[in-house]
Amino acid sequence: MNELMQQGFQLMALGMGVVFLFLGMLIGVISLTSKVIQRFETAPADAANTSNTDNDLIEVITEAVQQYRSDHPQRKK
Amino acid sequence: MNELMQQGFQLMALGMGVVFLFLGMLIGVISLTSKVIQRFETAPADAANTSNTDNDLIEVITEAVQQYRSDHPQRKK
Amino acid sequence: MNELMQQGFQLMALGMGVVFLFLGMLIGVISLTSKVIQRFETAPADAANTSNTDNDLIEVITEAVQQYRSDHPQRKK
Amino acid sequence: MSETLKLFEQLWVTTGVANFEWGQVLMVCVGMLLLYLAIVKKYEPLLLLPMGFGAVLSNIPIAGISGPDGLLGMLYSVGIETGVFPLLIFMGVGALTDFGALIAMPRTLLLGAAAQFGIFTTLIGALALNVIPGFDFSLADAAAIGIIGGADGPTAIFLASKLAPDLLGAIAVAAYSYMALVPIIQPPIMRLLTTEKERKVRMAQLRHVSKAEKIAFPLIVLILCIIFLPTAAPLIGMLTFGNLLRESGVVDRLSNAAQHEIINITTIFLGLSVGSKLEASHFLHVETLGILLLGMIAFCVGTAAGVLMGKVMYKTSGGKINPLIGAAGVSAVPMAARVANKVGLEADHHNFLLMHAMGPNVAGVIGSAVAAGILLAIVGG
Amino acid sequence: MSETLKLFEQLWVTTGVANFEWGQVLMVCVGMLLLYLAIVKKYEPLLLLPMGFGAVLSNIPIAGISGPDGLLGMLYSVGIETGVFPLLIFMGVGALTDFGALIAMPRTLLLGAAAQFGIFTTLIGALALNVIPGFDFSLADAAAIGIIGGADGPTAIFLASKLAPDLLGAIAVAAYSYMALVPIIQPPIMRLLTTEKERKVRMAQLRHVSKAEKIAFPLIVLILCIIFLPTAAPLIGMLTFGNLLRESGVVDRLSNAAQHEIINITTIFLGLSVGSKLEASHFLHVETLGILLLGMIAFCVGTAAGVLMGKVMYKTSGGKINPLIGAAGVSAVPMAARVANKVGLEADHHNFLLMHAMGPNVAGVIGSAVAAGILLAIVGG
Amino acid sequence: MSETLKLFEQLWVTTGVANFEWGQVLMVCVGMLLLYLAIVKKYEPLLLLPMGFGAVLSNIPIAGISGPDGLLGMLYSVGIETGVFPLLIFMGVGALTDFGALIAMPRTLLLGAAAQFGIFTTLIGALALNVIPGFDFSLADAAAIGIIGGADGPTAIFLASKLAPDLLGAIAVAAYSYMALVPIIQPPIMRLLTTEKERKVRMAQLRHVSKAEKIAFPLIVLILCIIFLPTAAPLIGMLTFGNLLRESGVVDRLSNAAQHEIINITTIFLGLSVGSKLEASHFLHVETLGILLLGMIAFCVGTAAGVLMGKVMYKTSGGKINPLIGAAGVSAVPMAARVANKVGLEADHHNFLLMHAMGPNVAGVIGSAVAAGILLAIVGG
Ligand code: NA
Ligand code: NA
Ligand code: NA
Repeated sequence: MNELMQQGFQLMALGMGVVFLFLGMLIGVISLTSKVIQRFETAPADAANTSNTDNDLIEVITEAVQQYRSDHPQRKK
Repeated sequence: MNELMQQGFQLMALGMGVVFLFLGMLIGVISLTSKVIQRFETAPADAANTSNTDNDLIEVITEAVQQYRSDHPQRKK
Repeated sequence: MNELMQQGFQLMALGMGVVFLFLGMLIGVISLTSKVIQRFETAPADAANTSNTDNDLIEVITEAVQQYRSDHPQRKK
Repeated sequence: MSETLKLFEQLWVTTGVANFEWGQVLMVCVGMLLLYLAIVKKYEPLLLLPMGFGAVLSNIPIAGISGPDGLLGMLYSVGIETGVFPLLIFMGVGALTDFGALIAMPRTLLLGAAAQFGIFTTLIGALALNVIPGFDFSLADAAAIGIIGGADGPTAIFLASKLAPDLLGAIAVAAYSYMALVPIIQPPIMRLLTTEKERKVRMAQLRHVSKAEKIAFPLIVLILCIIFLPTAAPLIGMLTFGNLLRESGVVDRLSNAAQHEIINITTIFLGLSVGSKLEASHFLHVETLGILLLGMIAFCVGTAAGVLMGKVMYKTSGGKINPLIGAAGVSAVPMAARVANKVGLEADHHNFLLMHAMGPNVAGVIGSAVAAGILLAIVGG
Repeated sequence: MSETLKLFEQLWVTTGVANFEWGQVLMVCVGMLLLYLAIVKKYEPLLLLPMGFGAVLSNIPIAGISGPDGLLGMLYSVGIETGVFPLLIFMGVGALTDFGALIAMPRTLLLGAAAQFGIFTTLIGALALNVIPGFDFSLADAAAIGIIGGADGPTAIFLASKLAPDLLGAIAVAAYSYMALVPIIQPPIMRLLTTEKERKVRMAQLRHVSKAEKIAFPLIVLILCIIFLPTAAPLIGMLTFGNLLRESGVVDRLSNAAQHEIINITTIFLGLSVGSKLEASHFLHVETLGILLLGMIAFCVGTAAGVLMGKVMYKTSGGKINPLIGAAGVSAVPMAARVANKVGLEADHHNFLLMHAMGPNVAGVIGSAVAAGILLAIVGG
Repeated sequence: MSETLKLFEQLWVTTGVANFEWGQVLMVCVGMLLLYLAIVKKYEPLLLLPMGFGAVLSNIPIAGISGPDGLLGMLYSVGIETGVFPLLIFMGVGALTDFGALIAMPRTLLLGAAAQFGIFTTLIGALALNVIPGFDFSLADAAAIGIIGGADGPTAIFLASKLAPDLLGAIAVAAYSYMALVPIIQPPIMRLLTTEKERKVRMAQLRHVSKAEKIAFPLIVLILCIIFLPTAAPLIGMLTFGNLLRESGVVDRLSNAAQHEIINITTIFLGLSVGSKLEASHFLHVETLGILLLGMIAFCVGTAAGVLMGKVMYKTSGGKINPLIGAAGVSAVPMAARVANKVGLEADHHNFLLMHAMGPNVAGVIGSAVAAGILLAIVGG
């Protein structure tokens, strides 16, 4: 095994080590942050509400159009 | 008061002078132009009409959806 | 007629020649390709269908709004 | 207080009134005229408005907006000298153009070819003008002037930036002005060269063109261009690239970007930077008048050539082709096609030629890009 | 294995911890503070968020993101050094602004003029600071600092990039921060300088402004600028160009591009590249504290001057003009106009001044561009 | 007439047929193949279509489109050599990505880490290929080839442009082709390495992730990157910047610009300019075949490593984690996550793994950016 290959294997060991270290550390910090944030938060479901309204509206319009179509069968091709 | 400060005060006098002169002149020219244009114009309210139509349409659709909703109370969450 | 003019006329002959040759060749190749493609194709009208659906939907909504308007004449200005 | 007086003097020497040269005043007026044509007359406003404004900005004394450190000067060197702006516009044109009418009736390519006669006639005309003292057009200049007859803005700007950058302002103004004037220039020529009977010819409805044919089209054009005229490849390449984005149906995000964001942004910058060539020192020459005159001739000859070729095809097709659609071969998309339709409707109120005229109309775009390629190959060497 | 140790060492010397200087840590915190102000406090987030992020990125050791080969460094040299980014933003501002309120009541231009007093007072203030050891502002520096009082981001960045590039980071941070603080800075000054009776003045409804007047407006402003103050032409030129795109009504594609794509993309890049000037080595000087202090003074003086001019107009108009709208003359569009409206509503719950305050508000934009032109003419020579 | 003959000759020597080299013909065919894969097979069309077209354009003789004065050559030097295009794409990816699934289940970061094993295996493989005559990869070349295993286009292009610009064309083609082939490459490996029982594991529904957590996430990633791996800061910085634009909720204008205008425009230009590296003289080497082979290995090893790590987590979690989601750790967002979902559905028709696979999937993006940072730190020094 020549020197270049040796450098390659060292790079591999080092690289996978750092990737695991970095992402591993990220696991810890994210989990910690999430816990801290969840403790401070009170109303976590506000964002979901607005999109519900949108979906509602789309639902309503879709249904309105479908109903309209079934009421006016002569328009269908 | 050193020379730099003196330059500063001169710059201030000159600057505010030019700003007032320039914007003052603008007052005159704009007023004049407006008078000239108003004399030549006959129907000044055309632009407002088109947007009315748009608003109408939005109004109609909004109302249609609201009515649909009140007709179909079981769809509400 | 000086030399520059002569060059101009040669350029004209050459240019129009190449334009006609190039676009003429294009006629041949396009016609040929169209024939080949048409032989291989079975359902050539699929693209038209999807846009039909869209048009349908627009038609339906337009009509719905118009009907709504005629049902609610007091909303008109 | 003499200090303050000195300051006032310093300010006075930086005012416009103290520095105006008559040429600049004149060019500001020319810019205002272009704005008037764009806004009030609605002549090609997408180009003439930024171009007119650019003309005004670049003739402001002291500000140096069209100089090497000014916004317009920098836009010009980044976008026009390099050819980038016209090529991006061409990509957008490709993405916006439906070549279906041309694919359905490929014969109309001959009309798009014939109309390029305007280009070469004008080239000869420019050389002929050299007999008048004050005119001294080189072959490259004449070729760049001739391309006005291509009735295609980006092609004209691209070629002029390569062959005759000093004339670019006048050439662009001429090209866009006459494109805007197509509805006025073309009809008399079309009526003069056709009979009532010819103008009344109704054409058969175009056949349906499949998606596969539309995808194959840009590739075919590109391959022919590669094989026979690689000097036209930048223009034809970007045109067909844009068209493939459109027709492939798999990259709608990119096709939309080419049709909207890229072409709109580039149009603003292109207009402004072309306007920067309407500086007094570049524009106020007798050559400019010659170019404006030659541009008019170019459009007339191109229209006539297209119509005459239309008459030939009317004969050879046994009266199935209306010669009016030949006039659309000059390009000026979609104005020229609309003019053909309008003149057709005058002769017969139920004769709709618009779709049939779109074929030669887009053929004219390809035709003038091919002509530009030849001129680059021979003159630009 | 000693090889692996060497590799580890090679990696260690490329980590952040091994290379941080304290200044960089501090500046990363400053960047985070700007992000906090932008996201949580919603202070001018469109600028402070990219700027704060740019500050963080440019203080990362080794990465060299604000260096000559880094993304932010390249954006800075392409967009800020050349003035291109602020000019494009100005075009967008022009395309987004309706000058109708100003055209209906041109007198309010005087309010926009008076508020520029903040600029020149601050200039004097900066020069006065030179008596303190550690401060050594040149006239150009002082002029660039003064422009903070113009309360207009692109104008401040444009002028600072020409007159005092080293101070640009601090000037931009001060300008945008105080613009965000306008609702806190202005009301006390406005209440202090006006009487209850003055604040209760209701103003007559604005007259209708026709399309032709709106089209004429940018051209008039441009022509006056050309004649009297060509050094302001780049700024005024792009502002009026954008406004003409908007009002002409014939180039909606381009107007939309200026209002959306161009201004949004440029705002991201401008913010990031201004942030690159928040590098520790450029920012952590005692001058920065001076600039932040002077910026605050600039806003206060500008507001006071606007209100005082408002009081003069209240008198001369026989009580028809509410002096509160004078505060909107500092620009900070549309925040300052909203503040005038709000303070007016406090005094009388049915007194809506918003539309009337928009006049001086947009006049302030023109006013500070004019002031920038003068400073460039005299100091930038 | 001999003059005309000379002209014809002049034209002939500028035709494509007279100038084609066989390599160019071959590369035009390669470009056409990429277009075929993009349009007909719908393989990553957003990249392969512009890239294929770019390959065709840059192999046109005479036209010089990929030369220093050609459009593609200029785009390459402005956008790829500088790293600007991949960084802007990364900003757009950040603005388009919802990291919620990863925040809800941070453990899955380990899957994204494991899958980077493909990168380093391929690096070794590239060095091993040097025993074959004709191959002579340096460590930098091998690192650039290895990054194909990151399964992330912009990262690969960014790293290759820094470490091995000559190989960029082949690396980009390999990366995007194999990303498109993920649905074919991955399933057999996944089935081979897992048991039926493991594939049937249903995972608990993900918890709700709050807005504050989503805002904190990009900042945390950035800070860790600054402290430990600043060489990854350009990539990670732009990714987290885009994500912060998205999640902050205060700059929707800018977030939209990053998600649409900027990423679409950049994608067109990136594809075209990467295509310009598919010039015959750069591409037609035996190295290219090696790179294509190694890229395939990279994807297989990465997938296997991810699945094996998934099996470890299946064990340690007491059977709560389905090892299939490990395959999504290679990135190739969102294709790899969809493949995990699909293979899961084969085993149990009610087992929807898509959301759970999104966690490792986006973790893979961060993982390969980190790997790129290490390679830059050690090899790029
Ligand atoms: Na043409
Ligand atoms: Na102001
Ligand atoms: Na990856």
